[in-house]
Amino acid sequence: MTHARNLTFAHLWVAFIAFTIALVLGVWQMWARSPLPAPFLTASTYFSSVTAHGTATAYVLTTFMVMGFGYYVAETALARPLPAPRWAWIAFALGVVGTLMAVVTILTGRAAVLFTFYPPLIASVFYYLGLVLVVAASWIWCVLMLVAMGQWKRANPGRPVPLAMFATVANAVMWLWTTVGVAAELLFQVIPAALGLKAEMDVGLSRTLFSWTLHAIVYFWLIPSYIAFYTMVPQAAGGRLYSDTMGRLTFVLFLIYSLPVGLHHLLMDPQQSNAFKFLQVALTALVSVPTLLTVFTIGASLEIAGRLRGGRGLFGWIAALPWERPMVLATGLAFLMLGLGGFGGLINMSYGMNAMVHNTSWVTAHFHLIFGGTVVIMYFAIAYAIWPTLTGRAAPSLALQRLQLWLWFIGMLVMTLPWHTLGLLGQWRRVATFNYADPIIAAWGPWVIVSLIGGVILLASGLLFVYNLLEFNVAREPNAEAPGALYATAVHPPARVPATLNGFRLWNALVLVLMVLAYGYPLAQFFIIKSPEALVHRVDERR
Amino acid sequence: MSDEPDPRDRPWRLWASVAILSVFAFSVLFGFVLLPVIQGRGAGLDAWTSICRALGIAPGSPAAPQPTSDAKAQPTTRVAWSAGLMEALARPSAAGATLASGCAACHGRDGRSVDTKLYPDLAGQSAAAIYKQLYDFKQGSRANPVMSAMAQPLTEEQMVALSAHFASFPVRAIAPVDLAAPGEPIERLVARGDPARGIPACNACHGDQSGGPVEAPRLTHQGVQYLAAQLRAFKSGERRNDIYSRMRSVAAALSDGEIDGLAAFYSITRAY
Amino acid sequence: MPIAEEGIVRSELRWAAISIGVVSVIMLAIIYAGLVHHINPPSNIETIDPKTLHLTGEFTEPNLGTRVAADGQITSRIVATQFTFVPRCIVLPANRPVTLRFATPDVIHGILVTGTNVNTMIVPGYVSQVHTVFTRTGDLLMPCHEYCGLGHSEMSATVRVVPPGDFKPNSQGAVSCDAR
Amino acid sequence: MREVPRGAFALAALTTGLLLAGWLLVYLFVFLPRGMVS
Repeated sequence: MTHARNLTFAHLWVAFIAFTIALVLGVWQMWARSPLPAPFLTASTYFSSVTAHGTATAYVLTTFMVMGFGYYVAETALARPLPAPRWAWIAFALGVVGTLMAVVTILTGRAAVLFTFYPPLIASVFYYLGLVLVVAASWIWCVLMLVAMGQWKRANPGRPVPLAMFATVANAVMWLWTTVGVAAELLFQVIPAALGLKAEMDVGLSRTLFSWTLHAIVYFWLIPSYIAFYTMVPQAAGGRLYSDTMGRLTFVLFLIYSLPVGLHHLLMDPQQSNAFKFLQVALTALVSVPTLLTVFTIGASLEIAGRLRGGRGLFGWIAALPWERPMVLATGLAFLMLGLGGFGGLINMSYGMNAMVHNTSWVTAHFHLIFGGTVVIMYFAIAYAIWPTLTGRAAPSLALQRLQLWLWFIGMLVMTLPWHTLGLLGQWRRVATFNYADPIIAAWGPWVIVSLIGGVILLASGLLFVYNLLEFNVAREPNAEAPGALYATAVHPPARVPATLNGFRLWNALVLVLMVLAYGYPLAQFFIIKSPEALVHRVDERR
Repeated sequence: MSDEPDPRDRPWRLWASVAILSVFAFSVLFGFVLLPVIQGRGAGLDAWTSICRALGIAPGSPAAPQPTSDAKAQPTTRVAWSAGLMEALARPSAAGATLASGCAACHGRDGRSVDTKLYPDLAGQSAAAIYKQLYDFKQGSRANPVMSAMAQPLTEEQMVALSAHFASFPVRAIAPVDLAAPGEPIERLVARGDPARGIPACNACHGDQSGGPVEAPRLTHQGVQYLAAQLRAFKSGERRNDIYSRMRSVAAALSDGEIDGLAAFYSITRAY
Repeated sequence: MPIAEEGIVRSELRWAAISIGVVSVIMLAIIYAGLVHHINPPSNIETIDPKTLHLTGEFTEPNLGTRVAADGQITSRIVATQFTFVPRCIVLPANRPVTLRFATPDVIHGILVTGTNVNTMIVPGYVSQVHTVFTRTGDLLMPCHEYCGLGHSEMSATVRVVPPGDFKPNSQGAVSCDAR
Repeated sequence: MREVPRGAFALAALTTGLLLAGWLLVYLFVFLPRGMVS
């Protein structure tokens, strides 16, 4: 561990600071939209808060976590120093400057456009430039990961790339593919409008470009958690990874199928046709296959551990697992939330059925369970696992770590289960104040308060998480394990892996074919039918 | 990179391509052909029409007839917004200054009204708001004995020049007026509106960083009587040039006390 | 000697087959809904210029709300504008095919009708269209469910679904909430 | 670990079956009764 120690430390602290801010804002938002009167509530403060909550979690927490954990994997899995660490620090600086630019513009109330931007609503140009800097930082990280893998492969001809690094590079390749959408929207439509160079915008085109990014970005957030599932959890449970080949295949399937499916975010949009919506729904159905594969492969790996610890009978291995270890506990809770969130997702993606739940709290429950639940709880577990290596001290109290994980799980369920019911009842999204005088909405009040209680539990858990990390600084015993010891070995460690599962040339070609087939006409139509444009509505300057 | 083509790769490459092409073929067969044709038959549409609708080449749903409308256009205002117009309104010009001399008698040389009870302040007002009202006076969508006559001879370019000219002036400094503070219910209407009556916050459209409708005017620095009179005109329907009755639907839900309170609030508020 | 590698790959492939089977059942159910119940998402590639929407015939103020055409087709036209629906209350009959058409002169809006599958985004530049049959009567809530500016929370309308017998259009074929 | 991990297979099959059953229940008893849309 040479360069990566400080890099990972810096990135993860920026990520968790953004996380804590977003958590506090999230709970205030739940209070604001509940029947209980909340302080500081105006439309402007509420929607600025939603923008900050989304930006902090979707852009800052995730990008910095992916980059920080990527540097850690690159050095420990490949067991060689990171190439060009200077560029890694330049990228970090770019990301921090970009984040500050975005945060300042939001706090001055000049960016109430939410983190998914709603053109023709246009915020201050500094908000968008801030996000461009964060994306640019992540692009530098992608190049560093590709270079690190290339160097390792030249130094180890013919040998399979360690699974953790293969997955990290798959994530980087997918991220390079998917940021093309949001980059095109920002550079050609939104930023020129924010600079005042254009007075109108093609809203249909910008929504389609953003949908290109909108699905693969959630897999960009998800893959570090899946790296933990495949490479850290079997080791933590005392077992072996059931199949290394299937692990590689799962990450390749994510790369291929998460990109040409963005239109399932626009199923209710008028400007995209039924035919292409159906095509992308069929491809979306295949996106659930790698997740189901993971459930089985990790289940099998845990069964190996459970049997080794004396688990008997069909499910006896479950009880025999070392649940007192945070990584194992987090995995169990993560899969439970993934099941619930996945159920919500299957209904969201089902073509005409999306009409029942689109833009309701059902969707909010889906992504809080999968991103806020499965992904973030594994971010906690990853942090707990690598903090001893970063600080050189052993974990002071596993009990507090387990409590924090349980609180997060319980808080997430209490918050999101009512949202499923409210979603089916028609509670719509992004609302600052509900009219509880209306009989239909009045019936929602008690459910909203229950989900607020879940939010408060999540806040307690989040603050306990930060406390647990800080507690490492006062811990005394030195860290025992070597960093490399975190990674699991497979039942059959792969001596030779087919070239297709050791590089991305074939998969890039297939992604290109799929993107042309799935997004070709949906994007070209805006230039063929010359769709009318809408006037820019600025939210950042004096009337 | 060290991946030379390896014979054991061929099955992977084969299987991957077959899987993807079969999913694509399945989707094209059902999504592009079978679903539209069968749905179209149920709605009395021929196969070609319903396939074109499903592909998004023709408007309408493949499963239902497309409604028609022969309604005549009866717009409440004839302003036609465009990007070019918005850009022109953002550029003050000399022509505007010369024309503005005609307006000084009531609106003041630099857009500061000589009598805020009767004539609105134009200094620092949104150019789009001034342009729309001038346009409506000329087209008769809004009637006023003096302004209808003043607007009649103006061409569109002149109206744009005038609007850009007055919008370029700094806003008037607030004269200390001993109006009673409007009170919390009024400030709640301004900042949060009233969901029970479906009234959005006034600042959702009239606030500084609101991103509201293009022609929504700035209300600060206007005379109390003028603001109250306009709100009452919207409430009674005497003034009806607001696009899609936005202001009429809000004014109709406001009580007289609230109208006076809101007028007082905006007249003494510098920046909001 | 642990399980042979072929055994592992075989079990994984068997599980992959089951996963694809599960997903195929869902796709078949979707296709069934499409073929038998004619259920589609609300696509409608019909362009209209938002900047001059108020000057058009179809979406001119007097033509908004529910209309019964000469051929009996029931259509309700609603404009979604920053921060109100015009009209704010529409009347529609239950158990009869109706069409709702939406347009926006300014920014993105969206609607859902509580308790029904009526749901669509309203994007400037396009006419949104939903064909449906209301199965339940009563005053249903139709809020704007997409962020459209600071007044988004207060933007809501009512859909009054009445039994077919009570749905009586006037001479011009119009039906409105207060008149009925 | 001599043979195929039947426990993991059963657990995965159980959860996937639950997911599919749940989807069908919502599809039949919540979605379809809400009326045809196209």
